[in-house]
Amino acid sequence: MSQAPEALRTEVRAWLQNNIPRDWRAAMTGTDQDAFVRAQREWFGKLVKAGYATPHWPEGWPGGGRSLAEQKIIYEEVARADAPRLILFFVALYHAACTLIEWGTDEQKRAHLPGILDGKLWCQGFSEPNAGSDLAAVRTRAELRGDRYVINGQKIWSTLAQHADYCLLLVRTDTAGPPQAGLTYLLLDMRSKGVSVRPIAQITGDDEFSEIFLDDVEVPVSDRVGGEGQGWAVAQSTLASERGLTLVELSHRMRYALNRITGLMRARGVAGDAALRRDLGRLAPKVDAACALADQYLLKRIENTEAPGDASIVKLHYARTLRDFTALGLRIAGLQGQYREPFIRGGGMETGNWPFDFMNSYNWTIAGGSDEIQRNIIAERMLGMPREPKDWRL
Amino acid sequence: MSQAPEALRTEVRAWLQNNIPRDWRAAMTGTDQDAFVRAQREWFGKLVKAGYATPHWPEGWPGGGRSLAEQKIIYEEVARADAPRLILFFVALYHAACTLIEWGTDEQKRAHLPGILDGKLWCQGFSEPNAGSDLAAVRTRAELRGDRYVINGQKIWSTLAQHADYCLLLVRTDTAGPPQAGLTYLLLDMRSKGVSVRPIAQITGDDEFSEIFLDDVEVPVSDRVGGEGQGWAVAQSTLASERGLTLVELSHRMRYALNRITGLMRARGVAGDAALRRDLGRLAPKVDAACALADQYLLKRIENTEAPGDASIVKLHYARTLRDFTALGLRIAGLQGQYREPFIRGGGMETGNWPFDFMNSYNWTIAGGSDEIQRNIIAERMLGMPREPKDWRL
Amino acid sequence: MNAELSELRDSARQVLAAEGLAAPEDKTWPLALDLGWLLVAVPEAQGGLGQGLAGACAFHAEMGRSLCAAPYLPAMLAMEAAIHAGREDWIERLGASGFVTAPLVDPTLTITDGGIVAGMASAVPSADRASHVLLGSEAGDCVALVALQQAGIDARHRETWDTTRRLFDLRFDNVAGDPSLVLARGNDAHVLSRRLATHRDFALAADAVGGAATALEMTVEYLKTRRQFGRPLALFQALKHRCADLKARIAAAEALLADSLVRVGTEVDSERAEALGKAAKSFAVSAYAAVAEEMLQLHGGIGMTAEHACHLFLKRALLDEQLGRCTSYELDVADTLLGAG
Amino acid sequence: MNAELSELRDSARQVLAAEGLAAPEDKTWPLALDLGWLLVAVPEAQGGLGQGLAGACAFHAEMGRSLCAAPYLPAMLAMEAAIHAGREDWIERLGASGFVTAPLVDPTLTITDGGIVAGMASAVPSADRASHVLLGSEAGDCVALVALQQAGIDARHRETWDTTRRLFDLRFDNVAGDPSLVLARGNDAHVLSRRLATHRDFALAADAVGGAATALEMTVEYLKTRRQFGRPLALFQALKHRCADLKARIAAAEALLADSLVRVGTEVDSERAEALGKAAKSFAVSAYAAVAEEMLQLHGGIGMTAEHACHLFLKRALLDEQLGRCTSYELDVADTLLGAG
Repeated sequence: MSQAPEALRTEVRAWLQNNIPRDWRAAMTGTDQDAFVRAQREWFGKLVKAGYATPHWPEGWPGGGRSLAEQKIIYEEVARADAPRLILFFVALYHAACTLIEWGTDEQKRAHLPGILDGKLWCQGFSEPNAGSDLAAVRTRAELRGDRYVINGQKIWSTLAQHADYCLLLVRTDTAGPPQAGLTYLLLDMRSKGVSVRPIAQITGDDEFSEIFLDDVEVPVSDRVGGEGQGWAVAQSTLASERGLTLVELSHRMRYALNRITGLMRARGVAGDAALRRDLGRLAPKVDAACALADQYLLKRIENTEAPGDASIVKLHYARTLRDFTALGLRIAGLQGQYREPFIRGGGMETGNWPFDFMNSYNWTIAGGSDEIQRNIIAERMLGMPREPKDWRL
Repeated sequence: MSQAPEALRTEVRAWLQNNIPRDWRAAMTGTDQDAFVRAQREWFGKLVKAGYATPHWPEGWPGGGRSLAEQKIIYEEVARADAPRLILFFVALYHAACTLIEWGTDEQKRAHLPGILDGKLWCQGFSEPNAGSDLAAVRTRAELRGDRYVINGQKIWSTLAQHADYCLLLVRTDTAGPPQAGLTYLLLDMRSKGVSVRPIAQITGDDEFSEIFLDDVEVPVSDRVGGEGQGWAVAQSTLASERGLTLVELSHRMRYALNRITGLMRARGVAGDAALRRDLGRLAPKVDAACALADQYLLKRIENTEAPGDASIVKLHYARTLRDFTALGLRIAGLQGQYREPFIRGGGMETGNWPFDFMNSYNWTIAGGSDEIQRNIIAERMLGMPREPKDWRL
Repeated sequence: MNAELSELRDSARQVLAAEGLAAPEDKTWPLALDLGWLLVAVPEAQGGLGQGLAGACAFHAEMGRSLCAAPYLPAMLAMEAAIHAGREDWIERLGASGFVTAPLVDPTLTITDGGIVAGMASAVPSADRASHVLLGSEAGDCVALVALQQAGIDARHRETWDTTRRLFDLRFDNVAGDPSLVLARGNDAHVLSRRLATHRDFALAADAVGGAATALEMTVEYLKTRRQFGRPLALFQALKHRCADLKARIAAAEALLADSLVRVGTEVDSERAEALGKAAKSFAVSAYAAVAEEMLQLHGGIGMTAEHACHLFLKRALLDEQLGRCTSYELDVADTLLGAG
Repeated sequence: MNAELSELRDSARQVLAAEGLAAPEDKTWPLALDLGWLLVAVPEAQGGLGQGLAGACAFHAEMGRSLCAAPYLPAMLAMEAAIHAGREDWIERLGASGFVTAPLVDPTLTITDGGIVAGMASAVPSADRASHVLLGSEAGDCVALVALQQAGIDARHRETWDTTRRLFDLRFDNVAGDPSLVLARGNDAHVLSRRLATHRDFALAADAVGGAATALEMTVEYLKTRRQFGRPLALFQALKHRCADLKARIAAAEALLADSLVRVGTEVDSERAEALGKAAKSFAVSAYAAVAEEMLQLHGGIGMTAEHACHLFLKRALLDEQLGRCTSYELDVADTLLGAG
């Protein structure tokens, strides 16, 4: 499936030009989730058919076998074309597929990978109300009874779980010993008895996250990924599955979105305001730096020279820059920006609905390891500063 | 000595107008320390005679017996008149005098207080190279031999110690037990054998701080203030002696000094730069807030309603504002500001020599309990957040 | 703060705390009326509490603290205008039961000598519940009350992200005013406009200071309770230092507000008062926004849910920033120091 | 970075480290000459290493890392001009032994068609050691080398707080230039000026990135060693987080610099190259200043003493901010995005 980079770029660019749903932003403005899901499914179908949904899958699968460099080109072009993000399918295409490819039995792969291409939806069941950034604190309990695990507990921050067919579920099978060692990784059919899902009303008005309640839910042992107690290691694979690519896409999207700020300045008649121009002139190189960091990080992954902490720097810088970006838009928007307007579902991080975008940016400073966690990692793993002693408690 | 506030204000204002050394800033620009010391002595003499050097001393002493409210008026007027700061005599007038008044024996008071009015100079010997903000870590050792303590160790950051006649010396007389309990407070004659002083070359080019080396220095037991092991408590009195007043003076001086920034903007032809105007418009209320905090803190002291942490807020806010102030001046000054010009000795915190002022501002974010220490105090004592466990070490 | 005022303030705090955060307007507005909170700045000679602008601000701060949805600020502006004009009839009416609203940003409208009103007033709270609106002409030469139930006025509710305020755009299509409701004309109108702008800015500063104080208290409380990695979050020094910085910033805003109110004293219609109000507003609302932003970050995921109160503070803080004359305050402060650019 | 360059860079780092921080110019300048560091950007066809602007920046970063006092940057600007003009005589002379300096801010001077130079060039490093200075006219229509040992040139040393640079003001009182030393005229001079500005900005960005990296390394090392309250300072989370933020900021500046150099490629005289240089410079020098400021704060009292190296970084960072075209970079970046205001 290897191809000259520029040829691939040209091909993807042309395809996107012809296939991006016309006026998708307008269509997704103020829409409900069902319409959004339909639109995502349609877009997904096109991408799968073109082979652009699965460049990261192994050779042999449709579209698969692309190098990271090629995947990067696809993402850059998707960003450049301002195509819809495929967020509904993200967990299925990356988290689920990569985990299955790396850890799944042949049977599990056969059972699930083709389904993903057919549009089966997955969600992630890692976070819990009392274990935000700390997976070792997972408390959802799974007891082995015969050939099934019986599960009780609660998961939270599961993206679009209300639409999912399956869930990547991290559970505790052992409470003795080191906390990481007691985790086990299961594939949960969301139609199972005892599963209930409650979308979380977010401060942005969106409801893309859900809580999952698990009440005596049964999962066959055959749906376990890896061995009992191996959940921590399997979960690391899940989390690593898209390392770098998402931030290439998002940072490049942010660069293109600088024209939303300049457009806003013009529309508000403040394009000549020296103070705002200075703010913009400070922001733009920061955005460029976010792109550069993401690109170089991916290069390190390609060259296998990634060092501990590298990923934290990319994420931290992106998150802070996105905050600055949306905060600047919010302040330029003035009183007009304070009036509530319908948001664009799945419209990305810079939709031009500035209060929405500003609040939405907290997803990047909080979720997936908060800024504070990233700072700990950078200080300890890159700068070699000591960790607090383990036994340091009140 | 009580007087209607406005009458005192008028009197002080008139006196200052007639007595401030003409063009003292020009005279102190690029001068050496000896000339500075002479000028300070002259100014001190005038203030003592007028009674404005010792308003905080008890009734009965020349100029003494003034209420805190009256002291505040004097400081406000000194700031308003841009009079020289009396920094050479500060330790003598406040730290030494207040400590002696509170803790000294009658003999000690008789021996030292009149001398202070005559111009005897004092310095403080608290800090040590390995005990910056942590007095409990003082290691300078004093051993009692007969009726004398024999002292070995090193002190640092002692303001103008090279000119001092006496030193307020904190030493360790006991290494067992809690570290605070082993401290003792002595009055050291700087002419004693074994005392040597080395001025510290500062990054600003100034040398107002010194190191003091103590090599088998003998101090008679009669020069101990408080009992052996009471040093910690006595030192707290020393540090509290000028609480609030200095920051009233300095914050009001900073408010008047805003005209140095506006003057600089005009001189550089950037008074119309909207971005700089916005920076200035952000800074000015912050400076006003520094004044308001200092004033209100002093009011609390007068009314005896001071709460733990109040002083930390005043200092932290002042220090950060001074940094912003000098940084803004530095940036407006541009390349011109990078050329090294002679500084004004004793010219205060905003001399208009912007790199000097900027670097000098670190004295407020580092010395006297760094910003970091103030934040700990605010978090723990005002907000009630827990302290790290004592035994938390690597 | 004198003893009488601090007692009044404490009781207001209790009453509002009992209603809970962001209690709806139809519960809190009657309280404000019943408990006489609108009379706090009315001179004693006119049946008020005589606590002036500083007294009013103590209450505005309580509104901020509790994220109160009652349209207290516009009502107080109307009262300020009635006091200025010596309209005891309106002082009584406003204090007892009536509600007159007022725009929280400068309106862009004209009022002719004959009292014909044309143009637009934005950010007018709860206009659907008001009998009249207090308007100042853009030129500053007329301040008048205008009845809302008449032809030619188009009121449009503009939903804000901040749900504790309900703002309206009012469009006036040559509406005939009532000459008896003109409160000031000519120079007197300029003076009154300044007085109203001063009250509005100080009120927004107070709202911000009150809101920021509650936001930080709730954040610290959360950090003390919430555990991660086996420890309460409040034990992590990086978070402690951030809270300490916020505390210092709030304290500075409070100090500036209190000090500025002392400086204003009774000269509420002076140019100096207006300048002090601008500076206090500018400093306080950015502190509020900073605290609210950190509140959300320090609460982590839970702060992102609509169920938790974080977003209410954030949204109110962001709106406060845009009320009054918004970001131009900093330039105005520079004007005071440098002269107009 | 290719293998050859990275080897050269490593050996330069070793050599400079052996000299110690801020080693004096009379020790480091001969090294730069002897080890061929001035040839790094010279095309191979002209006897150089052919590493282009990116290669030059790798060395500029090492100068920053070690606070090197040698006037490498102005010498490299002169070399860049000689390369552009195809002056192999000067390439050889500059690479072997000669030193030509150049102003690090835009000069305000005129060069007539007859080659008469009048006006002022500021921030010219080590002018007392140079045989010539590279000058561009303010109008951008002429770039020439001018011999310094001649009448009508007043050179004045301007002591800077940063002692690792020795800057001069040069005043030209109708100095007759040498026509054979005019390197470019007319449009070609505009192109060369752009190329020189590009090199200067990227060099300053590299200096900043290098300096910031050393400053943070030294700070972290200090925090690991220094103990307070019975613990190494590096254990305090508030300090760890600040170091982490600095690390991220430096990494971002490095990434932006490297990425921009790739984008520039060999188009070193394009408008795009100039714009990329401005952005990289602006971002890197503010990062450097921020790191140096924190370095001082985190070192506490010891950082305030002239004996410790903290101030050398701070002073160099502050000077870097004012070299080139200083704060207007941000406005220039906005111009690129918005069009001129």
